[in-house]
Amino acid sequence: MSAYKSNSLFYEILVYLMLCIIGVSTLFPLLWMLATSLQDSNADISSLKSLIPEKLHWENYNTVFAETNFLRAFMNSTFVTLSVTVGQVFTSSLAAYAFARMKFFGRDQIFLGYLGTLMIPGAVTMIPTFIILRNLDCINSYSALILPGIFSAYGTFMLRQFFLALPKDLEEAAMIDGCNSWLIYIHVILPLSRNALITLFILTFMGSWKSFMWPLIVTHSSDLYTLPIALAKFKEMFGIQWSLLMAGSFIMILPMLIIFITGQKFFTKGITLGAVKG
Amino acid sequence: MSEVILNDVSKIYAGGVTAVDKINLQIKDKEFMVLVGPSGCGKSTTLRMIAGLEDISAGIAKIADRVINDVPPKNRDIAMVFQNYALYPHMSVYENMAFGLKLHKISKNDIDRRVREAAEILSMQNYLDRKPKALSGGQRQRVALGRAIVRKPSVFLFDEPLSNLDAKMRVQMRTEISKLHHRLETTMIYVTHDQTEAMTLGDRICVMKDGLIQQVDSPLNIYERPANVFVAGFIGTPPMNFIRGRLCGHKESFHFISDNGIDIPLPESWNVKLSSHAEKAAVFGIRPEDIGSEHAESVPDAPSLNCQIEVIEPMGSETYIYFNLGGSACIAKVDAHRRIKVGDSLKLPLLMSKAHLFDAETEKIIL
Amino acid sequence: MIRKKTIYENLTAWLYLLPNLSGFLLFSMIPVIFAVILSFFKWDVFNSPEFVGLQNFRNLLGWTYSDGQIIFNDPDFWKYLYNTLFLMMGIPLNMLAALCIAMLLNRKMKGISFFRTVFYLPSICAGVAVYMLWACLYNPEYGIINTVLGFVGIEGPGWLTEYEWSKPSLMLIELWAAMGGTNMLLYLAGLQGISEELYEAAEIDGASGFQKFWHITVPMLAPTNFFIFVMSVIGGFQGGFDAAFILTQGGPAGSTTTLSYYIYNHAFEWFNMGYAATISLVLFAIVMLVTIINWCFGGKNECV
Amino acid sequence: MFRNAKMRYKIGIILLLTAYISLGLYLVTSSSSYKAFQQRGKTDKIKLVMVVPAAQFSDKIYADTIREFEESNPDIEVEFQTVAGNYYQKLLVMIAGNISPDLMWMGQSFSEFADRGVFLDITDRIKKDPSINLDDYQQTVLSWYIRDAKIYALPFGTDIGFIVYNKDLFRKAGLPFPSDEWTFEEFLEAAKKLASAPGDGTPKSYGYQGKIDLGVFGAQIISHDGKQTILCSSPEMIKYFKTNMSMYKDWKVTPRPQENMMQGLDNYSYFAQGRTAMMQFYTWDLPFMQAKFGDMDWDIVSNPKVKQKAQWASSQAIVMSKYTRHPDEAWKLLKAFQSREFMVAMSYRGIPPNLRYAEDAVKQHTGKPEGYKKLLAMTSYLSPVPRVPHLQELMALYYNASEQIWAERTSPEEAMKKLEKEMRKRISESTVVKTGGDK
Repeated sequence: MSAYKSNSLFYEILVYLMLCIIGVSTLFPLLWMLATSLQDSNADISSLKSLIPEKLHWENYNTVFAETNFLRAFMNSTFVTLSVTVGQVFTSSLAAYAFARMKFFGRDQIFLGYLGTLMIPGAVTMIPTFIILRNLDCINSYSALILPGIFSAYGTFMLRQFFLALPKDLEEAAMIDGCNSWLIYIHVILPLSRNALITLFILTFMGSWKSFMWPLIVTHSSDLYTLPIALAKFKEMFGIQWSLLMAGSFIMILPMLIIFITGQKFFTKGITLGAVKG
Repeated sequence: MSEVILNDVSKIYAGGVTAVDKINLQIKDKEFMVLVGPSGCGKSTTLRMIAGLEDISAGIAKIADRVINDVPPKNRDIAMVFQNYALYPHMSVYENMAFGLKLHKISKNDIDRRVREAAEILSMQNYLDRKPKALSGGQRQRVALGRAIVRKPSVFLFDEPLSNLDAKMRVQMRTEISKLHHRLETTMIYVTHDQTEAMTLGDRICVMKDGLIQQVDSPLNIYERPANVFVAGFIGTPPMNFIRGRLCGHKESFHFISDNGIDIPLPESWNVKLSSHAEKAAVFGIRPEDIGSEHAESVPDAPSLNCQIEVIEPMGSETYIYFNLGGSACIAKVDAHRRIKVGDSLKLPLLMSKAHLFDAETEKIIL
Repeated sequence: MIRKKTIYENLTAWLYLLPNLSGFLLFSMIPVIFAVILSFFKWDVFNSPEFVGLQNFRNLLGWTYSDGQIIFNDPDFWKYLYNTLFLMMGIPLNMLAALCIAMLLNRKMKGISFFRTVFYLPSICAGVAVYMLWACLYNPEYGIINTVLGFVGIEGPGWLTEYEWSKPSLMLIELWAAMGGTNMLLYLAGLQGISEELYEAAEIDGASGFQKFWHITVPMLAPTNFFIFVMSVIGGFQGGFDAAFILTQGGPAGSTTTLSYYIYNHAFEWFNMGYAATISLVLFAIVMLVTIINWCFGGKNECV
Repeated sequence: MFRNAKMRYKIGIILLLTAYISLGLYLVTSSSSYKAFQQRGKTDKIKLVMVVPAAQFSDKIYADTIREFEESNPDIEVEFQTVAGNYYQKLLVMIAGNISPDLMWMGQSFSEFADRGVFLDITDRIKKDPSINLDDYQQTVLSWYIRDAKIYALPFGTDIGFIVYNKDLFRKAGLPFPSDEWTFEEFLEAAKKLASAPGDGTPKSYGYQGKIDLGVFGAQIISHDGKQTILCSSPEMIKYFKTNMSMYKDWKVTPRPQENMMQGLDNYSYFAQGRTAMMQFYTWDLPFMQAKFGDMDWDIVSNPKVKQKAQWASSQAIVMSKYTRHPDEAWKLLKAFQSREFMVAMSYRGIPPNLRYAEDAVKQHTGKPEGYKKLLAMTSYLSPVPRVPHLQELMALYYNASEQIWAERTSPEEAMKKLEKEMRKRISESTVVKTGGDK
């Protein structure tokens, strides 16, 4: 017994040690960003010797706020990203539910179509998508930023895979209890695939928040700029001033960090625990 | 009135596999019907068709005189207890039980009353706020039962509800389900592969095999008058002993001569029924308790078997002895106090009034 | 005869599908069909496309045989395909690393939420900061890696500047970034869904740690695995490998240039939109083949 | 108890939803496209769209010019868009999507677009316009915009490559400052003296960073005379490669080309730290250099002469789209970018191609670099990027081949021979070579 215990303690320490070593390497970019963003704007950053700034230049952040229409871009990004994320999680989960749990004519063919579109690089579909949006009279508007992001084959595919792993008995129990397919979706599928939904939420949020090329192509007016576009402009202006650039990048990643931290806190271990006996 | 009637009901899967083949079954109101059979016999499929979880490929199913083939499960006025419990893991015990009622738009007070009532029946009052993962297996099974009870359905469906419990809990829950049936007085359909459960619970038992109904009758009738070799062998532990052979003689006196030459004279009272089977291959069946029991010994001129004991299993109240009868393994249930040991040769009388004879070709009962 | 219920079931299913499918057809399917059609055309974007039949495919995939040597019509394509496939060899390792990290992070222990976040940071910070870090690590003169190698008497190579080392160096960056990234998150979500009871039951049956992993974790994660694999293959083929372009600009001598870069060049630098579509279609065919093989052999049992 | 929690949950959701919807409403109603939508038909102004890449300082100069133009032309409204990153891609999608801007900025990719007939022929307009005198322009630069005797654009700035040197390091090494007449031998001598070997833990420093331009060797990849003769396997090209290879292999005065890109993240810092005494920079770097080099003592000098004097060169222009619906108004606006004010204002990052304005620019120049006026002299020996159809594709082939050479995976002779073959093949395969204008 004691041998087992010391063994597991040793194991525990080993795990911590491993996590710490990898953790230091993954933490480094963030620290470097933060440190650089507080440097003097003409400081040399090409060697790591100057990692710790002599004086904290918080005014770099003021410059970012002053030189970009930061608040506007931030709100645009928030609005667009939230719309895309919520919309995508919603439509994807509905479609994934149909793909994972329903029998219908042409299901596998359509699903293969979903997979297929993922396999064509965006470079060649960008122009047709743009033309479609132009014909819908959407260019340079929020709909151009939001609409194409909502309908995602990626999200559908991902959620379908997770839904497939849910125990079928629960749905049958719900059917007997008086649920139609919609109520099953609401009361059984969604709560039980919480982790998957959170994951998709996090991934979509990151993707949409960072997205650069598409917003660049479809927006012209500065009051539609999302953060990456505003910061790219900022970068053109102050490209060689690393501290400013990093201050901008740091502000940019902060919301993603917050979303990730809160999102993964909602991860629930063994969400289907006690549902069925295997 | 909630009679369940199946008329020529079949289930054919997309691949062409027939799971259930044109079965006819009438389950009376307030009856406890047990569907029993080995796995893959179509019993669960039948239940799921009644529940509406599987489509009925052909035939008609009725609950309370209403054709339910195309009625969605929620409108069939049924409740079902699943083998795996299938509790909603994100809901508390209370919510699990209340969920179905809420969906049926029952008032909050009513829900509360019914849930507490059910909890009391199942003595789960103290666990209402718990989530399923904080319950033991037996408690989860109770919640699954409770979820069905609160609904007050006209038909209860049980899909092997006790198979995931340990032996002791299984016996306990069995009696509780039995009590529940008496208390609720509702039609119940119960699927199991365990013949003991079937015998102890059912008003009637429906024995199935390969998608076909073998026999429907009360437990005792099934035990005493099995319709064929399969039913005879499936019901009862230890199972009935079968000896293969042929029927010899004619009119006045018939003998059963086994393949390895054992000669069993058959009672005269059987003669009428045997006359049409003379000289045909047949299977002789007799239950272990009818070999060498006190009862058998008291009958004069009873035919007997000579055997050499291979294994002895004392069960306390009686003792099982295993022996080989020219290739076929046989079991006899004898008095526990009999002094015997392995290797002993015994002469065991047969209680012919309880013996059966089956047609070897059709496997149907002759007598 | 189609039964009423079947029709009803079909209708419901389509109703669920509709919100996504409508947008999907409009914004994904039509552009893809457009791209497929385009691969049979020569199109310089500004002037109307000119139908060339299979010419693009011949130019891309064809070869001639002369002087005992095979001469490809488009040697660059094969070179970049090779580069792409080479870099994709890291995928199984990346997946395994992500799974290991996910299993380490799928525990009850102090600071687990902190570790999850820290491991995910490379995905969040992706960009200059990350590449700066690696440029410093890999620096042949004063980089940490070569300094450490120097202590044990090995003269480290120019990791990113030597033809033979550039690809493995990039694969290492990719591994580092991927082990705690999206795949880890997906595995974590999948792992959290596995009921603890399964492990308990297996433990009672006397299963060892590896047996539990092999007989419970692996099959239970099969759908997740399929997803991650397919997406990794797609990502691998389409990967811009940003790292490559910031750190090595596709070099040295084109050793880290991938197909996606080639497609981008044809589409947006050289205005050969039709040819770009053709390359995409060939890529599509390869990825589809891999996916279908995986679908058929990898996990037939309901997981895909 | 749990009902309370549920209640709170519901209220939270409602609050979030309200916040989200009001945010959306605010953003949508305040966005300019929405306003434009509301005002549709209200204004009868002619609207011109102009797109340029975003760049430090220049955005403001464009905007000022446009504002003045709008003031003097009250019937025209200009929608001015600056694109940060992927400029050509955005432009391409806009044109393909049938919303081509009326005016656009064009740099090196001019030929690519012009060859596909994207631009409007402005020859007649120039001829009719008394305010434009083509003789004022630097003829080499002007010639880049002529296809089949038709002019498609007028440049407003010439980009030139030159060497920047660190005066302090020259002083320390006891070397005289380089002059524009210097030869390659002088250059090499200086570079060798300025390079230092690594030793005391500091990274080694170099005499020069960059390549010696192929123009000074008299080499050309493709002839500039419009005949598209492929010259890449000429002895001059081979010499160009061999000399540059010797620079890092034998003389060790420059870093290896692959190591170059490792510092590529921030060239300015690299030079400012004194880790190289001389470095190749371009006119567009000037504003950054002024900001980044601070108090450093530096100046510019032309490339050393090998066979001849030459400087790498390109140019920038504002071009009219063939698809513009208001060509007359667009022409008016285009002329605003040929004005003295604009060109001189832009001269901080490129010499005005209009030589009269260039002289003004030189006169007005103050501060660093002191040798700014040398740039004007350099315009007389430019070594331009060849302006040929499929330029980018051919150049990509060339870069691939030269990469192989720098990585020493093949000899210059072999690589260039192969390249010549490939270029020929590529040119002959390109059946759709359109030269401008009308289809």
